[in-house]
Amino acid sequence: MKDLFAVAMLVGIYGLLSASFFVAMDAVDVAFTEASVGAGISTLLMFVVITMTGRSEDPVRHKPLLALIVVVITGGLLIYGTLDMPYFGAADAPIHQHVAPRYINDSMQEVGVINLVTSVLASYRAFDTFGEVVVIFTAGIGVLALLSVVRRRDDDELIDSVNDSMHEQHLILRIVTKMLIPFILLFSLYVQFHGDFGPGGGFQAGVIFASAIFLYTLLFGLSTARRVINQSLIRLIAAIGVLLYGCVGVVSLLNGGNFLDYNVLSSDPIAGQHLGILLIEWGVGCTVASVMMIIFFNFAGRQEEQQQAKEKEKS
Amino acid sequence: MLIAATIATLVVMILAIIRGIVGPTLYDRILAVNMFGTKTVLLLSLLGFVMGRPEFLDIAIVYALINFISVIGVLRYSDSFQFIQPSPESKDKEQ
Amino acid sequence: MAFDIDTIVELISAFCLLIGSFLCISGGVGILRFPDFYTRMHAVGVTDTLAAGMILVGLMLQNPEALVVIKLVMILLMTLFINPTASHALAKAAIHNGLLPILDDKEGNKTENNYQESGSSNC
Amino acid sequence: MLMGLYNYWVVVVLMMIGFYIVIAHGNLIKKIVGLTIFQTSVFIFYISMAKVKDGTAPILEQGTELYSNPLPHVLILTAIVVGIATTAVGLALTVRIKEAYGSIEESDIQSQDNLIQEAHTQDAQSQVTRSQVT
Repeated sequence: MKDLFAVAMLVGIYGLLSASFFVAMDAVDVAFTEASVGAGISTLLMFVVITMTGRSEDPVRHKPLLALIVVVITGGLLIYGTLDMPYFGAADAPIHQHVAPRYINDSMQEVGVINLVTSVLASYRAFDTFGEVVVIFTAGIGVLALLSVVRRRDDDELIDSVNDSMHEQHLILRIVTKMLIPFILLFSLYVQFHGDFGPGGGFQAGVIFASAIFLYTLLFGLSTARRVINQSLIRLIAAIGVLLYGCVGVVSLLNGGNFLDYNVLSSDPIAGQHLGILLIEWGVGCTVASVMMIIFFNFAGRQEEQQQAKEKEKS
Repeated sequence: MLIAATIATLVVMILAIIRGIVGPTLYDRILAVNMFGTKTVLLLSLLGFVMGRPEFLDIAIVYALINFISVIGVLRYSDSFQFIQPSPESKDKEQ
Repeated sequence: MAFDIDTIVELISAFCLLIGSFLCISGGVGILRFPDFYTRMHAVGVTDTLAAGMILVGLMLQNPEALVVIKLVMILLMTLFINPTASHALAKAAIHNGLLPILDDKEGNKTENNYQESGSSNC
Repeated sequence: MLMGLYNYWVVVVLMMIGFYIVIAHGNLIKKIVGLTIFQTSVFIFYISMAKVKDGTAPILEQGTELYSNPLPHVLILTAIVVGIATTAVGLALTVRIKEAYGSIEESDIQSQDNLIQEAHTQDAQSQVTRSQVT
């Protein structure tokens, strides 16, 4: 397929499809994340990039035959390797023998959260999650370093006039969006706090929150969105999220436990666990939401800058 | 009945994918993606009931929202949604 | 014939699901078989909303739990809002970009991306 | 007997499709798409391993005994968000490459690089000869 737009759209369909697969495989939390990330944000980013880099692809392939041979050989070896694997859905597979029974049987007494994914994510393996959050934060910084542009002061009057003309053109879309955005924000908070009882948690809530802001940006223009959301503020929030996560660990260290051991946060271990999970979910949510916003704003800002430069060249 | 509806939704999803791959114009593809998204929402709600744990409808809600956002995103970035700036002369006239 | 309320609700639910599935399939056939973008869009836009509504109502009747019904109502409201809006945006973008419908044996010229000057009109 | 392994084969096929795209396509965006497909195949691998037959989602409920394994879900949940963050970095690099080279085709970039390198070596050689002269 030569048209990269079509490719990006099929990637969106692929994301939706794999998320439905995850639901069928009982992985509701994963499906939640994949739904908001794979179908929404990654396609959106791809579209922004394609508008900058051109829509068509050079049809020339590099040594397609050699690549095909390599791929077929690797695939054959991998399939040969799978012959020893446990059968699909087998309950006695090695993966289900080691730590999983402990998580499933003892989580209720030790953590007191009915969603096992949340309890493993935020309590048993909180250290891993800390690492992931730092990676996300670093990626945000990387995008910032690569793409941030020095902006002139926005001309308020120009923004207003563009806004008015936009309003006339997209009246219906704008009004529907205005009704939807508060709902999306509320829903993301619900996902954030309902993570203990159902699918949800900081990662998903952050992504949903950010996608509400994306919707606003798409329909009301980048400059307006920048006026609403302070850029340095979201950078600060991204850092504060990571800091909050780390601080919970340090506080539990100072209270005499291990790093990120929530039992010591409160006199009652279960209450301590709940407090710890609540705090670090907040940290994760803040970081993910603001990093996604930083990424999107920088991409869109680049794109707008290039478009303006092109228009200037034309005129 | 639930299973029949699930199968119907799956069939329609396959049809939508075919249109998405064949679709001669960009808009056909967007239409296919949009339809696919709606059908995924339905499929997820149905799957929840088929598997007997219908409390996972949150995912379907997210889908409905994300679907809308991605359609708007495609339209916005496929040159069809330009932010038209009124030329300075027209502004002067208004004043 | 003792029709208690449960059987009737069950029947109505099955009926709704059946209609919904039928509409789904017809929309799917429509998107594949119709000749040009606007007819396809009409097939999808009309059937999608009604089919989704029917299936969701059918599901609502299946489960009396309050939270589930509320979530289903939310999904239903959102489909009712979002689907027509997305179709509207799509159709508008297509017509602005000069994608003409095929009319009465005359081949419409299917040109893309010649959207330059028609932008200021608001319809 | 072998039918019990089909989930792995789906994963392998998807993985190889992604791999082929990464090798054979010169366009950088296509390569990123290929990487995304590769990544998703790994996700599917983990999630399908976590599934227990007749099990249900790992959210505790009265009356159910058999749950899927929550550990792979946790790993993949974070991996998806990390994946989008790294993809964003990759796309950002693509944008910068486009600005620097005016193209995102691998062959174009390579030939431009070669030209620059040749110019450099010529420069260096001329400097060497100059220093020898002086």
